[in-house]
Amino acid sequence: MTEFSPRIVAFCCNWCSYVGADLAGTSRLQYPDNIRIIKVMCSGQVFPSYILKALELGADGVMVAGCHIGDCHYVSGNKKAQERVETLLRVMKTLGLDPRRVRLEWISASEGVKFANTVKEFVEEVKELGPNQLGVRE
Amino acid sequence: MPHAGRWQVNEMKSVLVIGGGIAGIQSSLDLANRGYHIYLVEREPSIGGHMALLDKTFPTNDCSMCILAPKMNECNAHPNIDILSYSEVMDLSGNAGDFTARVQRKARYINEEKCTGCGDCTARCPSKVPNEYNGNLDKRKSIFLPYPQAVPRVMTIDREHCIYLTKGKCGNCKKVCNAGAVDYEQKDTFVDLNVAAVIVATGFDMFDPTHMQEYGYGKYANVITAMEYERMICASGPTGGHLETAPDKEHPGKIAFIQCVGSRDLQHNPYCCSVCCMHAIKESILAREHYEDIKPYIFYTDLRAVGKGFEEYAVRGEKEYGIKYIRGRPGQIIEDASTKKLTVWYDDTVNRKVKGLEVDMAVLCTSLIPAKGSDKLAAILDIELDEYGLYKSRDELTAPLDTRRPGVFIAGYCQSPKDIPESVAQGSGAAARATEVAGGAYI
Amino acid sequence: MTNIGVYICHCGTNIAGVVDVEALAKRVAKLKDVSLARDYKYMCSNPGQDLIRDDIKHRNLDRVVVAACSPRMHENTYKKVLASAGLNPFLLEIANIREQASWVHLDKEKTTNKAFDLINMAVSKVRMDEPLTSMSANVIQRVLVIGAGIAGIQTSLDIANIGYDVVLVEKEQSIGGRMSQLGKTFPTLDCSACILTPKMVEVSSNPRIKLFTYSEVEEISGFIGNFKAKIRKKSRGLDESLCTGCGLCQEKCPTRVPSEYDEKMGKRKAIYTLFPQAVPNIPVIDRASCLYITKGKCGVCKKVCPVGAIDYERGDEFIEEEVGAVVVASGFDPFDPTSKEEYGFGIYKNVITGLQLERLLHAAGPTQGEVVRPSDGAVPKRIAFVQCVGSRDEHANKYCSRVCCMYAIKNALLIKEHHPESEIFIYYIDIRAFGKGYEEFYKRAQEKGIKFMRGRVAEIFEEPASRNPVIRADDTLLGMVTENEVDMVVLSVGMIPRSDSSRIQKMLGLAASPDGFFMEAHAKLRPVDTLVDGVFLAGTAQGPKDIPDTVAQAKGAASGALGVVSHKALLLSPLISEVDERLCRGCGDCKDVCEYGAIELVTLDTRKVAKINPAICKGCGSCVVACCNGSIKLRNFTDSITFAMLEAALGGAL
Amino acid sequence: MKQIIKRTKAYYCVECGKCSGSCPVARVNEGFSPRVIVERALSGMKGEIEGDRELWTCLTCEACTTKCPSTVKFSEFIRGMRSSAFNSGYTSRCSQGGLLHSIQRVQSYRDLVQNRLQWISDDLKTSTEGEVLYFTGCLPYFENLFSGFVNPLEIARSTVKILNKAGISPVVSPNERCCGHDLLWTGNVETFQKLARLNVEMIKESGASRIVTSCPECLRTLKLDYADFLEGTDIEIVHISEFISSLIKNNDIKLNRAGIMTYQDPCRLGRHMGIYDAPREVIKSMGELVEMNKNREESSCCGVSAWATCEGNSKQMQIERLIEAKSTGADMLVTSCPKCLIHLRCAVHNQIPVEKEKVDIPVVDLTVAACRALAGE
Repeated sequence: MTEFSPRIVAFCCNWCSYVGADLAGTSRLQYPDNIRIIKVMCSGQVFPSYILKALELGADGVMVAGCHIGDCHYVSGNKKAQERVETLLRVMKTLGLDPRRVRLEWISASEGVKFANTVKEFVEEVKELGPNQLGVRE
Repeated sequence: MPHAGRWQVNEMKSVLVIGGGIAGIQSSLDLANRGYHIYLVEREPSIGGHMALLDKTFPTNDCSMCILAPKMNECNAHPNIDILSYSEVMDLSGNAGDFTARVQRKARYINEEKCTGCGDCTARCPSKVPNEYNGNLDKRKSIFLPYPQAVPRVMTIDREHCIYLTKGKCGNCKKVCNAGAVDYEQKDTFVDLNVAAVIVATGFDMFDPTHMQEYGYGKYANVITAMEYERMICASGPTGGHLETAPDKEHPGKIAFIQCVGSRDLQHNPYCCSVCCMHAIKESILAREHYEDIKPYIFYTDLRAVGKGFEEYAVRGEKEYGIKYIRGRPGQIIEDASTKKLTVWYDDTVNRKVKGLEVDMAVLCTSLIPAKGSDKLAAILDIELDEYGLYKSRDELTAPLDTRRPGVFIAGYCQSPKDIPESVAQGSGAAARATEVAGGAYI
Repeated sequence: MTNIGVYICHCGTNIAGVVDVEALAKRVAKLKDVSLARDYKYMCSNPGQDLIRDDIKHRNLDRVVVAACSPRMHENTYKKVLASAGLNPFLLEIANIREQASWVHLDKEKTTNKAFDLINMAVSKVRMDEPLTSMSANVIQRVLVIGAGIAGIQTSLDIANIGYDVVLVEKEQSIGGRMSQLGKTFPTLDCSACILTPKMVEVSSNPRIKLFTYSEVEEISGFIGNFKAKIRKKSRGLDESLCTGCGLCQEKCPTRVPSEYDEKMGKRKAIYTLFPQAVPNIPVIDRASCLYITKGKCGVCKKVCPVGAIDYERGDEFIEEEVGAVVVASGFDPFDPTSKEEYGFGIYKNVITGLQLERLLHAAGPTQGEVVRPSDGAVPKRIAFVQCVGSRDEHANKYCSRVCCMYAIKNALLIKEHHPESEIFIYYIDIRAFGKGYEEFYKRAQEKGIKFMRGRVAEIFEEPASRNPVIRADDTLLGMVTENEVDMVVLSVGMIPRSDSSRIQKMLGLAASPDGFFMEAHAKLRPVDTLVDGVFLAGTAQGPKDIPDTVAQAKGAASGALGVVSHKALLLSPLISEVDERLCRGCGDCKDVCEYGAIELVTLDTRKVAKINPAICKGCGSCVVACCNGSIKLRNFTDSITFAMLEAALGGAL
Repeated sequence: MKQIIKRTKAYYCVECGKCSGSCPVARVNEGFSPRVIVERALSGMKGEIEGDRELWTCLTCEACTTKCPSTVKFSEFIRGMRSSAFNSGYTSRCSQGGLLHSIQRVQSYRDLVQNRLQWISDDLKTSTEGEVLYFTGCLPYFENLFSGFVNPLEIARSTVKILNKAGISPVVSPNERCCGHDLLWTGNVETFQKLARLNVEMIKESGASRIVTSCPECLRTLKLDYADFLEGTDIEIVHISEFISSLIKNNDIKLNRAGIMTYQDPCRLGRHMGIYDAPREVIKSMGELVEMNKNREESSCCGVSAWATCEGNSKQMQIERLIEAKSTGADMLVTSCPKCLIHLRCAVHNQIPVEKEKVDIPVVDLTVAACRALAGE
């Protein structure tokens, strides 16, 4: 049996986290290849439904990454993202889905290292959680 | 054909005609003029049927009563016709050529021989009840003539409402009757009639739209039925020919005529009543003749102007009388509680637009349904009903007026939906068929 | 039919070293709607660009995906390629397979797989992208400056001197603002008027500056490039076009009332100018104190006016001005220490504020520069300055007003220069001498024998007989409570937002910082911008600052405003939100979350629907998520696009 | 499509337009006309119907179906066409960015272990097996999403409390799944069937012979759309309003007077299931019932169905309905559907296009009102 290789989707905001991810690249920092980044303009643009849909489609982990609180390019989009993720976590709890599969991170444009480390950490954590049950097709 | 065959019947000269509407009247007169004796049995106190309640007739706008009343009087005066009004057939035995019909003559508490129809009694009667002959728009007394031209011109006491009959008090009518015709002790009687043939012409009743909640009939004051409208616009009707709307009795500015209320409706009566399109056009024209500023709207599904001169009548309605025809069956009527104005919601299917039209009055052109008691009568006569409750012809095409029981014929609306000219034609046709039996011919 | 072309860049070996680009191109070519997939050494090179251009033209591509470096590097390059080939530049997507794949992973197979997914995601997106066109909005090439203190004056002059028109609106009857009230300025002890007056004159003579004094902006509508301002020009009770500023009326007016300009340390007439160098030099009739207006008597000014300018009945005028940008330089008010009862201001006559001392020290002030005690007119020998009055105070304003340390030292020095024998105490928490030459200035004060007492003043009370204020303070360096009887106390009051600032804030849709001053768009990076595009801040309206900082910021604001009005038209990003009016329920949730005020509710038939102003919307998508039923979409970032990308990322639909 | 036409008797259509004339949506939305959709179907325009946004506009409220002179089952027709469109790759819109349908789809995964019973407080008696099963529906999820302006779980608690009062300790199963109503009505038949199978398993395991629902949509779905799945069982499915009204009739419970009420007939309970009287009897036993102008069969829909049809016009319908309710003079508007409750409350959330006084009437669930009025509580 091959080792479980989680599938992870990250929503990264255009101004901070996506740039942070780029910085990880320009700094040649290595991190696991399990992650697929979707660029959004702002973390506040991420609907709770995007996350649940990703889980439905079999993602083993979903990350939402935005600017640090106070640094949002759009003033408060990240605060809104936080509230929205909290709503989703409530729903996930009722659904019996593990909230640890969803992660909200603040990663600035200068935090290439944090980006790489966060991905490493998250991949490890998701590996421990095992495959997302919704990804197992009947 | 189970009844195919030839046989000869006895030389009998009486024919029973059940139903004294225009079809039955026509049959009776035709037969009577040919020398047959007619028992014309009518459930109501007067013959005349629904036609007597209409104001005018399409497409000529003839006054309905003007053409009907002479025929009614002719029946009354005809030596060969016995009118048994306020009576019902209870049994029919025997075979074609030799039937025995038992007729219940309901007690009208009036000696028909003595009553002169002077009306003194009505004037003194203290009991007022809704007048079903005027669409309940006004009141009549408990001792009454349905309308002034009633035939026979004999009073009837409504046993359900008469104070004397219900409570033993009053007796005014008896006191004032100079002819001494009032007889509270009168009982229902039964007579057996020997007849060679029977013609059933029991006509129709009006569909009650109350439970079609979407139109709010019974709930909204300005939603009325076409029959009520006929009475209202009739000069001898309850409002003297004035169209009145709530709350201030003003005549309406806009009237919506809604077709197919209960007809062409698989939830109610699937068939087309064949007259509503035309009577709505007629009623619209009448409205405009009464008030120039009325705007009539006719909501139709298909405008069925299929008789002689009908299409021309419809076109004239639009061109000369400003009728607006709208193709679409309204889905809902909503009343503004304060103004009592109505909004008719409909799909203008030609322009593909759902709209709300505010009107002052909505006239529901309700379905014409089998007359009440048709099923009972069918059982008595041992004839069949069709799926809609109308009497079934032995064969729709080749023997439309025959029933499955030889010697029993049907005519008029009770056979299938039709208008006045067709009813008259069928009345005559049924008379011809009856002649064959009563005259001893082969059928 | 969609024809997508995919271009995979080798980036030398940067990508090709880890990603098997050739195999990848073959796999990608099989994706739905992809009509060709090529790999090339350097896509960003001219031949690479030509490759795309030719394919668009000859292979009828209608959408393009470039798999290369981060979109932050070359997205614009490729957009231009598309545009030059006649394709809408928004039909381009970049798959970031360098920074987010080849540079961060080593395993060739896995990285190639990831690159494939990233390209697949980009293909899924580009397939659904809509062609967008940037809208342009005309710009009215003039600037409105609100407030004509030093900040507003500097901004206006800068803009006018570069060649753009300015509408300058000042609430008071003369321009000059707070700086005109000051005698000298720290740390150079320049005479305030000497440096300010020339600028004021320049304003009045500059043909590009349209000056409205004794006027207020009542309403502003519109958006960047197209603002409309309604200005109320208050009645001065005279015809300005006739008045020559001769001053005869002022001289003859019999009414004397306390002068606000002099901080009530002196008197003025009912018809008056603020100060002799006022610009414009036209008086105003104070309707509250004028005898003629209040009682119908007098009328002296009218009688003496040689040009017949006086017109008691004159009403306010309203003027509309159209501008492309707005600079708010509405300044500050001094903190009113009455509420700090422990200091006894308003109770003890010999407790005055720093600004009152400024007027006393001013050569053209009520005492012609002589500092005297309000109670008896005597020259005070012992003077105490109390710092941080109303500032750095949990019960008043938490912030530091930045100027009080320096102005107290300046005034202490000035007194000491006039009367070397006087004893001066400054009660402080920290001496914040943080500017160029400031620390030296502080040293100079210490050299002159000014005593700095570290400790907050607990209480001031009065010796009834002498009316001398006594200061009780906790001397934190000595560790004891001290009492100090002085002749006069000067409260170094801080700055607070101008009394009408909340009105201006609402009018312009600005945000306010917790301290009540106008909030800048970004504390560090956009200090003169606001969240409302086209509106800029200058001077103390944004927060306490001294004159050099104010002037610097004013120049910054001028530059910001010029950045708008120097264009004839503005190109608006089309990557913004749009409302499906049919779906919109008009609940206003989107309006509430929009930080830019880009959304308003408008009436559509009988309904209310949200309307997004494309000139203001920044395309953040906050409103999209706030909308309960999906009536708003962010162009080319729709739900369906995201779902399609997710499916591509996670390999297949459910 | 031919089968759908046949099944729904669409071929009977005479294009009289009564459907569109009675359609609450067509009245406010020019583009939508049930008649035109049927007309197109009859002309064989399958692709056009599937691709038409209006296919998803229908509320399936059955205002037309109950009146159609040709007895065309329009809402079933729409359901069929939606399923056909779904299979062709079209999807409905869904409020909350698709979250609601997503939650429902997730529940179709067999191995899911939900946490849906957190609301059962100590004072409520429930069982794991028994004769009566309470099907809670989406209430726990609604609580997650809409607790800002409604209190969905109070409906569940009130239902159990009333059942307890009648001496019943109902089965409330952690394995209950969404009934699938919304997915079924937005064309996702496959997932609906998965949900149905899981629920039927759960029901069978519980040993219940009677199911009580507090949601008319669950009622309709279980009673009509689960018929095939429940074949061979003899399970009675009742709405809580029927249940309470029978308790009142038998004098098993007594309700205190709770004021003047007007009643919103939920489409699924009224027109779909013909239950008009039971909730009215409950109301009459605890107060005075004043009817709105449009009631029973003529009742207006709350404006949104299956979370797929929320539009500006829905709000118009909701506001009109609230105005109608307010103008009756009633103290509260009672409904017996959690979704009616949510939609009518949502309508007055934040900005409203009319004066607040006109729509200012509390909206209360029937069960909650009844529970509050329980005598001796």
